Formats: sequence, structure tokens, C-alpha cells
Amino acid sequence: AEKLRLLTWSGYAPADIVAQFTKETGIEVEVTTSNNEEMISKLRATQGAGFDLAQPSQDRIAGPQTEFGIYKPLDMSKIKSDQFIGSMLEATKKNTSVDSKVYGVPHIWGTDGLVVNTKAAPKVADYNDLCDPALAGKTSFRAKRPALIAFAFANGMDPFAAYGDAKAYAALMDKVGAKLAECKKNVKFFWEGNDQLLNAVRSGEIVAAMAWDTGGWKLNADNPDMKFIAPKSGALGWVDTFAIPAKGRNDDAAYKWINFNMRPEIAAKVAAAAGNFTASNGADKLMEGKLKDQFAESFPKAAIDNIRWYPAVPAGLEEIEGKVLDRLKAGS
Amino acid sequence: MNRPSITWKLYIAAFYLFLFAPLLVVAIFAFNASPFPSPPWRGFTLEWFTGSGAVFGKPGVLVDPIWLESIGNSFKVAIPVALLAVLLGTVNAWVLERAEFRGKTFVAMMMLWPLVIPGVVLGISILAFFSRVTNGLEDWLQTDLDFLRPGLPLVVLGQLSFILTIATLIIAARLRKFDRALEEAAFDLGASRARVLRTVTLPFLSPALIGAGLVALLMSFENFNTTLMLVGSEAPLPIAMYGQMREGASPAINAVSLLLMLGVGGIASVFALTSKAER
Amino acid sequence: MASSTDLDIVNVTKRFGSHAAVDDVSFSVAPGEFFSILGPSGCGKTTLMRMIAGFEHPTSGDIRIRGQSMIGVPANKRPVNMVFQSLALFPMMSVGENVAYGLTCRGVSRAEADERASRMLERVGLKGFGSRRVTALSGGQRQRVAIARCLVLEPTLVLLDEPLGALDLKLREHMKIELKQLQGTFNTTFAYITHDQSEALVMSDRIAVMNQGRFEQVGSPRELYHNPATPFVASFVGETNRLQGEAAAVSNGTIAVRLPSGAVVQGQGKGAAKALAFVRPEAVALAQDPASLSNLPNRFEGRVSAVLFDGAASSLLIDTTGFEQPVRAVLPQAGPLAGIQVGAPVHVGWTADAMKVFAA
Amino acid sequence: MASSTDLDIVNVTKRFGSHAAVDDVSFSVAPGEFFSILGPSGCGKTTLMRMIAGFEHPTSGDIRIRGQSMIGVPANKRPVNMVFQSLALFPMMSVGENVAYGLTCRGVSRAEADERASRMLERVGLKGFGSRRVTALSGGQRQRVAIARCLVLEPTLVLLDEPLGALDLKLREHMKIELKQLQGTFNTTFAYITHDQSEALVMSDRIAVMNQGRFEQVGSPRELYHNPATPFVASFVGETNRLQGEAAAVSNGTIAVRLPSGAVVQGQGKGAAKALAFVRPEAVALAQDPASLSNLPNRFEGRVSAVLFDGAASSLLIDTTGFEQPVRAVLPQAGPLAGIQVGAPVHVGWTADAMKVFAA
Amino acid sequence: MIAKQASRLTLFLLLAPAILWLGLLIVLPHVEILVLSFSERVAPRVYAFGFGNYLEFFTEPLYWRTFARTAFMSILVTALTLVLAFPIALYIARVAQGRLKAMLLLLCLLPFWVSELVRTLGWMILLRETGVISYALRSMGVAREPVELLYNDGAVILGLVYGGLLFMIVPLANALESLEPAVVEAGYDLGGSRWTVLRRIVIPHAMPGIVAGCIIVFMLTVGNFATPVLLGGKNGLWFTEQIYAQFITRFNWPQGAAFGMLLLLLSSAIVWLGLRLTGQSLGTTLKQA
Ligand SMILES: Nc1ncnc2c1ncn2[C@@H]1O[C@H](COP(=O)(O)OP(=O)(O)OP(=O)(O)O)[C@@H](O)[C@H]1O
Ligand SMILES: Nc1ncnc2c1ncn2[C@@H]1O[C@H](COP(=O)(O)OP(=O)(O)OP(=O)(O)O)[C@@H](O)[C@H]1O
Ligand SMILES: [Mg+2]
Ligand SMILES: [Mg+2]
Repeated sequence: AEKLRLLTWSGYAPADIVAQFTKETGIEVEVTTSNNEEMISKLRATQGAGFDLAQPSQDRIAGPQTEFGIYKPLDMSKIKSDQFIGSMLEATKKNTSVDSKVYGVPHIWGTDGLVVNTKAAPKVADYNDLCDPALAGKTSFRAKRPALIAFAFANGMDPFAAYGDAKAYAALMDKVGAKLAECKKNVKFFWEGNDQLLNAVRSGEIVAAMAWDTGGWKLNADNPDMKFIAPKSGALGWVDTFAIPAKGRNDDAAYKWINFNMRPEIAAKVAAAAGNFTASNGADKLMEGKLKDQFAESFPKAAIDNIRWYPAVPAGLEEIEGKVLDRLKAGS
Repeated sequence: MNRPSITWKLYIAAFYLFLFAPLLVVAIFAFNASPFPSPPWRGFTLEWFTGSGAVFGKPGVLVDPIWLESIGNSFKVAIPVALLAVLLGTVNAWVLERAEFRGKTFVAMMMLWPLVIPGVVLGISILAFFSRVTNGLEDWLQTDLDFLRPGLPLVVLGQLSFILTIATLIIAARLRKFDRALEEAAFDLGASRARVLRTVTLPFLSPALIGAGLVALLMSFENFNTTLMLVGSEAPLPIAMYGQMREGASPAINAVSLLLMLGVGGIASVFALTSKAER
Repeated sequence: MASSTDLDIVNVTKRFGSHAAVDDVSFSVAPGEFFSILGPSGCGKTTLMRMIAGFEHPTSGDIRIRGQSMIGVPANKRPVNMVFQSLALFPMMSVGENVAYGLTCRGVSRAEADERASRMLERVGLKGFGSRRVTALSGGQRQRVAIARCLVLEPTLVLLDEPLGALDLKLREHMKIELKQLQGTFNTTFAYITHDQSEALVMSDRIAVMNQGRFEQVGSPRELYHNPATPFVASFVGETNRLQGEAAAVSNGTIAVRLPSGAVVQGQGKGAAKALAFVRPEAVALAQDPASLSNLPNRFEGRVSAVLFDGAASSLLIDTTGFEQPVRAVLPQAGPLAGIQVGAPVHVGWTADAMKVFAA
Repeated sequence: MASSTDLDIVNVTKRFGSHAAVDDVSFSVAPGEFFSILGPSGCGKTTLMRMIAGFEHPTSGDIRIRGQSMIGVPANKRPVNMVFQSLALFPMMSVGENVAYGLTCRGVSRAEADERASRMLERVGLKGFGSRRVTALSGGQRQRVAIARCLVLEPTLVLLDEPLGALDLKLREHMKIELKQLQGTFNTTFAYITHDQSEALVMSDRIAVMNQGRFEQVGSPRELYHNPATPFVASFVGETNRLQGEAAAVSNGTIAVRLPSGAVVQGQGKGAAKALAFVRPEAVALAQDPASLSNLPNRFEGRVSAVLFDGAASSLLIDTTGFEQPVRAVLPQAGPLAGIQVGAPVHVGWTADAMKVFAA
Repeated sequence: MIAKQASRLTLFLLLAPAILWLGLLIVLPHVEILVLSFSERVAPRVYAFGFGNYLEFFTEPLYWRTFARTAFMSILVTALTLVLAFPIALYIARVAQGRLKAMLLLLCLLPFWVSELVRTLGWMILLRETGVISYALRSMGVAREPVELLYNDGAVILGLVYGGLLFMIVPLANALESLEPAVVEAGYDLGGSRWTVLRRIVIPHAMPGIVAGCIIVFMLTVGNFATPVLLGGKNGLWFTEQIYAQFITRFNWPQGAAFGMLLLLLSSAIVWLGLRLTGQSLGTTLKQA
């Protein structure tokens, strides 16, 4: 049978949705779950072969594409644009364009913020609070680029503004690095996987962490003391996309999967499974109330306006960030 | 004079306790009815083996496709690796022990070399080299050569690169013990070369062939470093375990580990039995 | 000539690099003969035998079996079989399978091969041992299996490469006699290698003494012992006293050799400026009274330096005036000298016939 | 008694489980004596020696050195040193370091130890070998290093466990004599283990013959050879002809033994319903004419079945009427029988004195 | 002549697998990363020859510090493993007999055939704050607060030593086994104390085994990845992680290749040094193992 090899995040391709797709189209879906870096590195290792559809974040497409040419331009005529929230589609197209060719369309979006055990750490309101000596050994964040961006904003810098100037960006990152290095003694570990963090929070090993909104809401469902909080300096907004690898062998199936997934009723189900929001136009009306409530609690009006969306990362900046992160991990 | 002192004996006992403590806790907590593999003991359950996922949100390993597939992938790698290692290892052992040619010491040293290359380096070098080769071939032939891209076939090659050394050493060691007079005697009694090989040499080597095969199987199953760099979309067991462990410990991993221990224990006892038969 | 000899070696030479392991050797072995090659370690015995068996190829020369040249014939096609020093029994097979192996290689049916193997085992005194593992046999039994494995093929010639080397002393003594009897019973031609002179002397019809790739002498045991052709044979075969000096005077077949001390001994043979003289311990006569030795051309005075009591093989070491090394003589078992002690004065003497002289 | 003996073994028994490897053994060794323990493999020789050295502890009994009990004294505190069968030279040290090892263990300074070691090496004929690796020595040289390593410590007693076992024949013959001479020079007490009767006979002042954990006889070599106390000693020490029968009549010190065939032999000793009689080959007289044997009480007729020519050690096997096994006799080197052939009829005889009879 | 050609052909056929294996899987890949390590990115998809990647290593303290740390800790782990394993190997080789010996050795082998990840998981369950040891300490009243034993260098060293033990014990036991008992007894017989015999006879004899074990353990340790990642804390970075990071999270293959070459150099250098200092050769050493 025809086959679609999908490289995606865990939770983005629930078994029932895959089954429904196979039933409708006769195409089987082989799902590999991964994260941004691994998606890119896998495609880089294969020069864009091995998968028919990938789902990197929108800010991580243009850079790697310029560097390694691992994606194909999308044929927008095969995508039903009206299924997307217009503004989000446009923004994504803009961010993922290289040489005026579009490489990505939006799928799921969400935010980075703070997961807090409000009983144990009631005072946490911004990223800098993770460095509060009172919480020594009980906080965590990911040693990945969102932490750099987040702490930059929390300390009054604007990293996105410095994107164009590598030198300035490096200087800024050095400052952030220093700040994080200071904060490091407070951190129990740098978390890697979502479940790892959630388990640590549940067991009480961690009381506050920088994390994805969905994780916070999952915890909240079990224990109302655990909350997802949009930090004062602003939550970070991310959008995961659909992009077609350069040597994908089944583009038709890929487009079919995209269009299928953006159908409101499907998108709503996927969003519910992932615990995030979808770029599908009209799906929000179909979504369950719970998530909406949690969203409303975490994001008052001001917080929504304060969400900072990642712009596309120019090639080369990740080098700078990488070194800062390595230093952070290696230093003591 | 060699009578061991009591401190020494206590040390030995403590050592074996130390050796098995981690395995024991892994095995025990596979049966703990708790979402985390940690104390306190919350009662005995088989949920992590056969559960449907209703209780802890994750299905037991015997019904979870993630684990089943990764075990399957491990076999898809280990069996070809073992077969190739035995086959090529025998030929190599022959070259080491029997052939005479210039540069033999050099070849012998080269065969040992993979043992002193860190697994990660072996992995990246093979990844980089095959990436270049495949790109070159694709430009030239205008076809996809996916099997040389990261994925199980490449993992097989990567593991073979050092497991072959070990298989070669095992078989060569046995071949070295072989009294060539046995072959000459058979030949002298009128056997053809093929018959000598079949009736004398191979029967003599067979314990080493089985041993090398089992060792190769085990090493392939447990290899992590090299595999990590070469794996594609299909993850063998250690890679899947690593992925899950980064996601946070769950008794499902304990359950898989216990199965692995049982399998290894089984293979190891077969190995022990064959090597005893050898004596 | 086709069948008057079983084996002819004609000017065979084998070189490994520049070293000639076997150097222009020729000899023939008659049917039914027990022929031994005796030589020190490394003299080329095994190399010679391996050429006959077909495991090495002569650099030059010809090897003929029953008149048929064997050059180019592979080992598995030659009508000779070999008993290896290590025996080389197949450990993965039972005793019976070992003996039947050669037959099945020839295409004899399984059943018949087993039948013939068990008959052969019976003849070598191993009836009923067929299903034993070879590892469950004693040294002497393995020995017999190795020979049975060859004999069952009824070869023209059996080659044996120091087959007793691995056995202990008492068993070796016993197997010497048994091997000779087996050969007699089967009336097969044996070519036997050894570095142990006693083995060669006891068993062989003829012996070739080999040294550094060449044959020094070929002859019957008695010939070698009593009439060695070279100094090497004289000292390698049997216990002997060895004297070094220079040939002095020759008169009617007798040669006088002057030792460094000035003493002179009389012997037979040829001597040059430098001469070697040999006399066997059992040829040395002893007396308390010099008069009783007066008819011997060699007469010396000495003093017992050691009594090496060893039952029938006891000997004396006698520090003798004019000799650098003590003279070895057989300890008299009876007579006035039977109880001689260390330090006792004694006179020694021997005939000129008993002393062989060679140019060094 | 304190210093009239160097070693006293008093009722020593050693059990491994239920098996008594050494069973109630007692003996004493005088200062300067060369004492050997001779016995077949597995009879307990090594176990006994290891108890003296301190590597095994006796189950019961006492071991005294110069009158001092050694029970509870560890091996490294005993005034005895051992030369191991395998020699056990330290391969990681040079020859000099090997010899100096024991001295440095005693706290002798490095320089002095080296000095004394090199003097000792000189005395055993290895001057200048100090810096060689032990692997670069010949068998005989290693032998001497092993002995030097013990002697440099000036021990009361040197124990030697089959030290010549690993050497080849010719070297063994040579080392036998050399060892005996070394012991004479140093005047140290030696306790020597071997299973080779020739070694024991040639070197020892006294020999204990051991069998299955017990001592069968202790005596000088000649005593053992000529007057064995037990059938085991008679057959183990020296070559012999062994006859089995039943004791028939006894008259003035002579005992008649009837063989199964009905033939009767005369000997000396004690016989029961079952008797064993032994006669040495060299005591068997041969004659073509029966008359010349007429004064011998044992006279039989036979036929030569094999001539085992081995130089001075040649012998004959004679199929003798009334005997199950052929009689072995020494091949006459001279006289009318010197050239006797297989199949020749011959008469054999021996005195009653030469035949020892034991109750089986 | 024909026979000669035939035997050449046979030799060639026999050699072919070795040549293919060593050529395609070992030599050329290493040439490839060597070449790769000398390529510098000048612009997207444009690379040029240069030493930049190595320069980067030497100028960025982070990298060479990690490198030095890895080397130092590996040596420490190797030494610790040797000290811990020696009495065990000595016991197995020289005291235990028959069945017991076979069983002790087999028991040693078993844990090591199970995946490294399983063993590490075991240590994580034992050491973590909510883990078995912490729990036991609390329930025994030794500690009041939960104790975190995981995520520090101690845990990494523990895990690595644990992982190296077998590879130390086996060559050591092999080497000790080949020591003739009589040689040890001679050592005592000539008046040596336990300590003298150990120092002057047993250890020198076991040297090839010690070197073999140390080389293997060092190689395994320096090249380990999972144990330091999983047991190590926020402070500990292992050099293999740097390689992994360059390849996987930074997509910077040339830099990763340079690191790989450096790691290879490091391990070869230390192995060579070890062999030189103890006067052993690689061939005999590895055959011990
Ligand atoms: N394959 C070979 N290549 C090179 N030299 C060899 C080879 N085989 C034997 N030689 C040399 O030829 C000589 C004779 O060796 P051979 O094995 O025939 O001696 P041997 O008389 O059987 O000795 P031994 O009594 O020790 O068995 C020796 O110097 C040996 O080193
Ligand atoms: N440590 C031991 N445990 C059990 N039995 C032993 C032990 N050492 C020796 N024996 C047994 O004690 C008996 C005597 O052994 P020992 O080594 O003393 O014999 P030996 O006379 O030295 O023999 P060989 O001449 O073969 O060296 C043998 O039956 C042997 O199996
Ligand atoms: Mg030979
Ligand atoms: Mg012994």
C-alpha cells in the first residue's frame, strides 16, 4: 500500500486520526516522533531523505533550509488555504520563505511559560524567579534556545531585535549566558523530555520550571495547585508547521495529510490530544471547554498581547546560542 | 598460603551485591503498582507487562507497539550482524592464522583497531562517510540509495565494524588451538580438502562459531553508542529505551529491561553450556 | 626394480630459503622392512617424512613408492599413511569413527567401514573400544588407535614420526616391543623417525643416522654400534668415552693418538693432524693388578671418582692420569671389583680394536 | 638429638577428604645426606614434600627440623627451601634478581644481596649470567639457577621435587651427576623426590620407596636393588622378571615355587599359598649346552623370541618352556652367544640366591 | 605457475572480506571525518579547507575543559576500577576452584551483557532523591530529608566504574590464572611475605592483564555516552556529548568531526603512553582480553 512517513512531535498523530486517514485514503502512516533538533539533524544526515513530511517549528525552517537545503518548496495550490487561520498562515509563510519560496504552513501552536506548584512556590511569576535561592535545587528549565530567549526578555533585553546583527546578538547572548550560569546552582537538572519534567513536578522534586503550556495544563487537571503561568516578561509563542523534506517520495500523500489534518473536526481532535491549539480555522469552536478554561486562566488579556512569537532564526545564530548553552551545561 | 582472609571474602560478597543491586531494583520495580519506578512499594502488578494502559495511562510493554517494534528492530539488526560476524569472522580468522603474505602483521593490527575507537567516533565517521558516498552515487546514478542513509542497514554496518573484530578474535583463538596435524592426518587418510573442512576443521571450530554468534548477538542487542549515531526512523531497543528514559523513568522501562535480562540470561546460559561442552 | 623396493628416495633436497633442511638424501626401503631415521632435533627428519607423505614438495630429487614417482601426487592420493608425533586422533569422533575415517573417504560404505574398523581394533588389542571417546583412552591405547587408523587402509608404507615421544618412560619401553611385534604381524613396511637411539636400535632392521640434513650412515643396529662410520655416529649412538688428540704413528692397521697430556692411545681407523678416538664403557677392562691387563695396548692408572649405581646399568667414573675427562666404565657386578668405592685406585685398559679413531 | 638429624618426620599423615595421600610416614635425614623418595606417580611424594616446606599442613604427626617442630610455622619462616619440579623461576626477574630474591626478603641490602648472588652463580658455574633473562637460559642452566636460589640462603635442608623431570634424556643423564657433585661441594642436606629409579639409585645416599602413601622400604641403593623388602620394591626398582605361582616346599633357607604350568623354581624368601618370585635379567645365565648350567638349581630350556639390541643395555627375550611371559636376559656381548639370533634354542638358569620370593 | 596463481586468487578471496570491512567501515570513514574536520563553513553550503575547527577547540575554554575533564575522569575511573577489580580477579583466578570459579565468572559476565541502559536505570532508581537508597536512609532514620545522590560527578564515576569492572576483571583473571602456583609458592618459600610476593611476583606477572584491562576500561569510559548523560548532573559534560551535540543539535558536522578526531587522538595517545610506560604491545595486550 501507499505509505506516508511522518516525522513529527509526540501527540501530533494520535492513533485514531491515523486510522481514519488510512481508511479515507488507503495510505498508511509511519510515525516517528522527535524534536526540532533531531528532525533537522536527521534530515541533514540524509539530505532530506527518509521522510515524506516533517513538522519543525516555524522559526527553525529558513535557517537550516539555507544551510542544508533539506526541504522542498510547498506547492500552495495543493493546500486548501481556507482551512487555516489566515493571519497565522500568512505569518508562517513569511517566516518560512527562502528566496521567495514557501517551505512551511502552520499546524499546532502553543507557548512556553512557567509551570508552578503554587503551594510550594507561590511567589514565582517570572523566569528570574526560578533563580530565587529559596527554591534552590527545586527548579528546572530546558538547556535549549527557548531558555535563552526567555531569560533575555526577563532581564530586559530584546533578542529578536538583535537577530540581524550577529555580533550584537553574541554579546547579548553572553550576558544571558552569565545570568543563566548564576541561576544554574538553583536548578536540579535541565529537563529533556516533557514526561520527565511532569513526573518530577508530580513527585515534588521540582516546584517551578520553565515549560510548555500543555504540560502545565496536564498537571493542573490532576492537581489544581499546579498551574501554567504566563510570565510577566511574556510567554514565548511557537508554531509547529508542515514542511516537505527535499527527498520526500510521496508528496501527494503529504498534501493529503495536511489537508486532512486541517479539517476543523480533525484539527480539534489532534489539538485536544496534543493539549495545544491549532491553526485550523474554526476548530476552536469544536474544542472542549476544559482547555479553553485553562487557557483563559493562564492567559489573561494582557498576557495574550504579551506573547512573543519566535521570528525565523537567521542561519548562524544557532552557533552562537549553542556555544552559550554548552558553556552553561559544562561550567560549574 | 592462599587461604582467603575473612575481609577478602566479605569484600567478594559486597562486590557481588554491588554488581547485582541495580539489576535487582530494576527487576523488582517492574512489578510495583505505581507510575514511577521508585519506593514506596505500592503492591504487585503485571500492568507494566500486559496492561492495556487503562490504569497508568501507558500500555504494558507486551502490548505497546513502541516496545514491540523496537524489539523487532533490534532483532532485524542483531541477526544479520551475528550471521555476518560469524561468516566473515571465520574467513578473517583463517587469514590471521593460516595465510602467509606480506603485510600480514599490518592487517592483523588493523583488525584490532576498531576496538580502540570510541563507539561514538565510529558512528559519526561511518555516518559522514556513507552520507558522502550516497550523495555522490545519487548524483551519479540518479537514484535513491536509501539503504545507505541512516537506518537499520547502516546500523548493521556500523555494529559490524567492531563486532567483527571480536568475532574474529574468538574464532581465531580457537583456530590457533587447532592442531594442524589433525587436518594433515585427515588428508593423509585420503580425504579431499572439502571433506577435511567439513569433517574435521568445522566440527572443531563449531563451539567458537556458536560462541562468536551469541556474543555478536548480545553485543548488537546492547550496543548504544554507535547505533545512536546511525539510527534512522526505526529505533532498536536501546535507542528506544534511551528516548523513553530522557522522557522520564517509567516502570514500563523496567519491564522491558526485565525481559531483556531474561533473554540475555537465556543466551548466556546457552553460551556457558556450549563452552562447557567445548571442554 | 618395480617391486623389489617399497620406497626409493633419490637425491632428495629440500630447502627452506637458503637453509637445506634435507640435503641430497638417497635411500631405499625393502618390503616388510622396519627402517628408522635417527638424528638429533632439527636435523631434518620430519621434513623428509613430510615429503614422503606429500605435505612438502622436494626442491629437487625424486620420491618413488613401489617404483612409481610421487612428485605431483597429493597426500590424499599416496599409498602411504602417517602416524603423527602428536598422534592427531580426531577428538570429535569416537575411536571407531577414527579408524573408519580413511575407509569412508575411499567410498567404502558406512557399514563395511565400521565392520573393518572393529576388526582392526581387535587385531591391535582394542576389541570393544569402538564407541569410546578418544580422550577416554590411555597413552598406549591412543598409540594403537593411531596405528590402527593407518593399517586399516593397508598402505604400502607406514610413516611414524616419533610416535612414542609423548609417552612416559615405562610405557615407552613397553610400546617399543609392542610396535615391533605389530609390524611383524602385519608385515607392513615401516619408516620410523626418532631421536632416541635406544628406540631405533631395539626396533629397526636398518637405521639411517641423520645429521644436519644429511645421512651419516645407513646400516643395521649392530653395524652402527660396533662400526660407526663417522665421529657423529660414534658419539650419538650409545654411551661412549671420547678423546681428542693428534694422530701420531700408524702401524699395521693400528693408529696411535697422542692426547694433549702426552699420553698415547692405540686404536683403529684414520687420523689426521687432529683425531677423535672413541671407546665404549663396556669395552673398558678394569683391574686392581696392572699385570692382568698386560696384553692390552691401552693401559692406564686411575682412581674411582664416582660410583653411579644403577642396577644392571651401573657405571664407574675413573679419574685417569693423562685424561681430561674421567673415563667411564661398566661397574663390575661380580669379582673382586664388585664393591669398589669412590677413591679406590684402579687400572683401566682396552684393546686397539675397541677404540675407533676418526679424523676430526 | 637436637642436632644429630636435620629432618625428622614423625608419624605424619595427610588426608584429602577420606583419601590418605600420606599415611603414617616416619623417617629421619642426617646432616649432609642425599635422601631420595622414590615412588610411582600419585603415591604422595609431592604431598609429603609440601608438608615439609610448609605448603600443606599434616593431618597428624610432627615435622621437626634440627629438632624444632615446624607445626604452625609458615613456609616463609622455615629454614628449608624447595626446588620445584617446574623450577618456578621468576620469569619477571633476571637471573641475578632470582638468586637475590630470598636475600632481599630477609632484609639484606640490595648491594650485598647482588654481591652474594653473583658469588653463588659463580659457584654453580654461571659466572656473568646475572643480568640474563631466565627465559634465555638452557634447561640445565635454569636447573642450576633454581638450586642457586635456594643454596644462597644457606638452608638447613633443600627439598627437590623431580627437578630433572622436564629435561631431555641426555641432559638428564648429565645433570644427575652434576647435582650429586653440587650437593657434595656445598655439603647441604638434600631431600629429593623422583619417580625415576635410575635417578634415585645414581644420586642418593639413602632412598625411601613410597607406594600409596606409605614407605615400603628405606635403605641404600644397593640394599634396595639387591635385597628388596617387598614385591613392590623388587619390581619398581630395576628391570626384573616376575613369576607368579604357589610356594611348594621349603628346605634350608630355599623355597620352591610351583608355576601354573607345573614348572618349579627355587628362590629365597617367604612364600604363602600365593607367591611372587623375581629374578633380574643380569642374573640369568645363558648357555647353548645345558651341562654348563648344571650347578644351578633353576635350569630351563627356551628359544630366543626377540633380540633387543641396545648397545651395552641389549637384552634377549626368551620364550621358556613352563613360563607364561618370556624371560628377559642380558644379551651376552662376547662368547659363543654374542651373535645369537631370534629362534635360536638356548638354555637359561640362575641361582636360588638370585631369586627373591615374596608372599603375594 | 598455475598453482601459484590459484593460491594467489584464494588468498585474495580470503582477504577480500577483511579489506572491504576495514576499508569501507574503518579506514575510509576515518579519512572522511579527517577531511571533514578540516572544512570550514564560509557561507551557507560553501565550505573551504581550514584549521578553524581545531582553532575553535583550543580557543574556546569550554571545549578543551570538557576534553581535559573527560580525560582526567576517565583515568580516575580506570584507576578506581583497577583497584576494585584486582582482589576480585585474584580471588577468581587463584582461590576459587572448579564450579565456584566458573560461577563467579559467569555472575560477573551477566550484568554486562544486559544493556548499559538497564544498568544505568538501576543506578538511577537507587540513587535518585525519591529513590531506594534515599528512601531507606529516611526510613532507617539516618536522614530526615530526602537525599539526592544522582546528578553529580560521584554518580557518573560510580556508573562508569560499574560499567568497566567486567572488562577489568576478565583480563586480570586471565593474566593471574596463567601464573604458575609453584612460582607463587617459591616466592613464599624463599622467605617472601604476602606483600613482597604480591609486589614482586604477582603484580609484575599480571602486568599484561593490568594494561589490557586498563586500556579497555579507559576506551570504554572515554567513549561512553549514556552513563554520563543520564547519571551526570547539570555540571558534567562528557566529551562525547560535545560530539553528539555538534552532530545532532548543532548540525555542525565539521566541528563534530574535529572533536571526533581529537577524541580518537586522545584515546590513542593514552593507550600508546600506557603501553610505552609498561613496555607491553597492543597485540599481546588485546589478546589477553
Ligand atoms: N616450514 C618450514 N619453514 C622453514 N624452516 C623449516 C620449516 N620446517 C622445518 N624447518 C627447518 O628445517 C629444519 C629441520 O626441521 P625438522 O622439523 O625436519 O627437524 P626434525 O629432525 O624433525 O626435528 P625434531 O626432532 O625436533 O622433530 C629445522 O632447522 C627447521 O627449523
Ligand atoms: N590438594 C589436593 N586435594 C585433593 N587431593 C590431592 C591434593 N593434592 C594431592 N592429592 C592427591 O593425593 C595423592 C598424592 O598426590 P601427590 O601430588 O603427592 O603425588 P606424587 O607422588 O607427587 O605424584 P607425581 O609423581 O605424579 O607428582 C594423589 O592421589 C592426588 O590426587
Ligand atoms: Mg620432527
Ligand atoms: Mg609430584
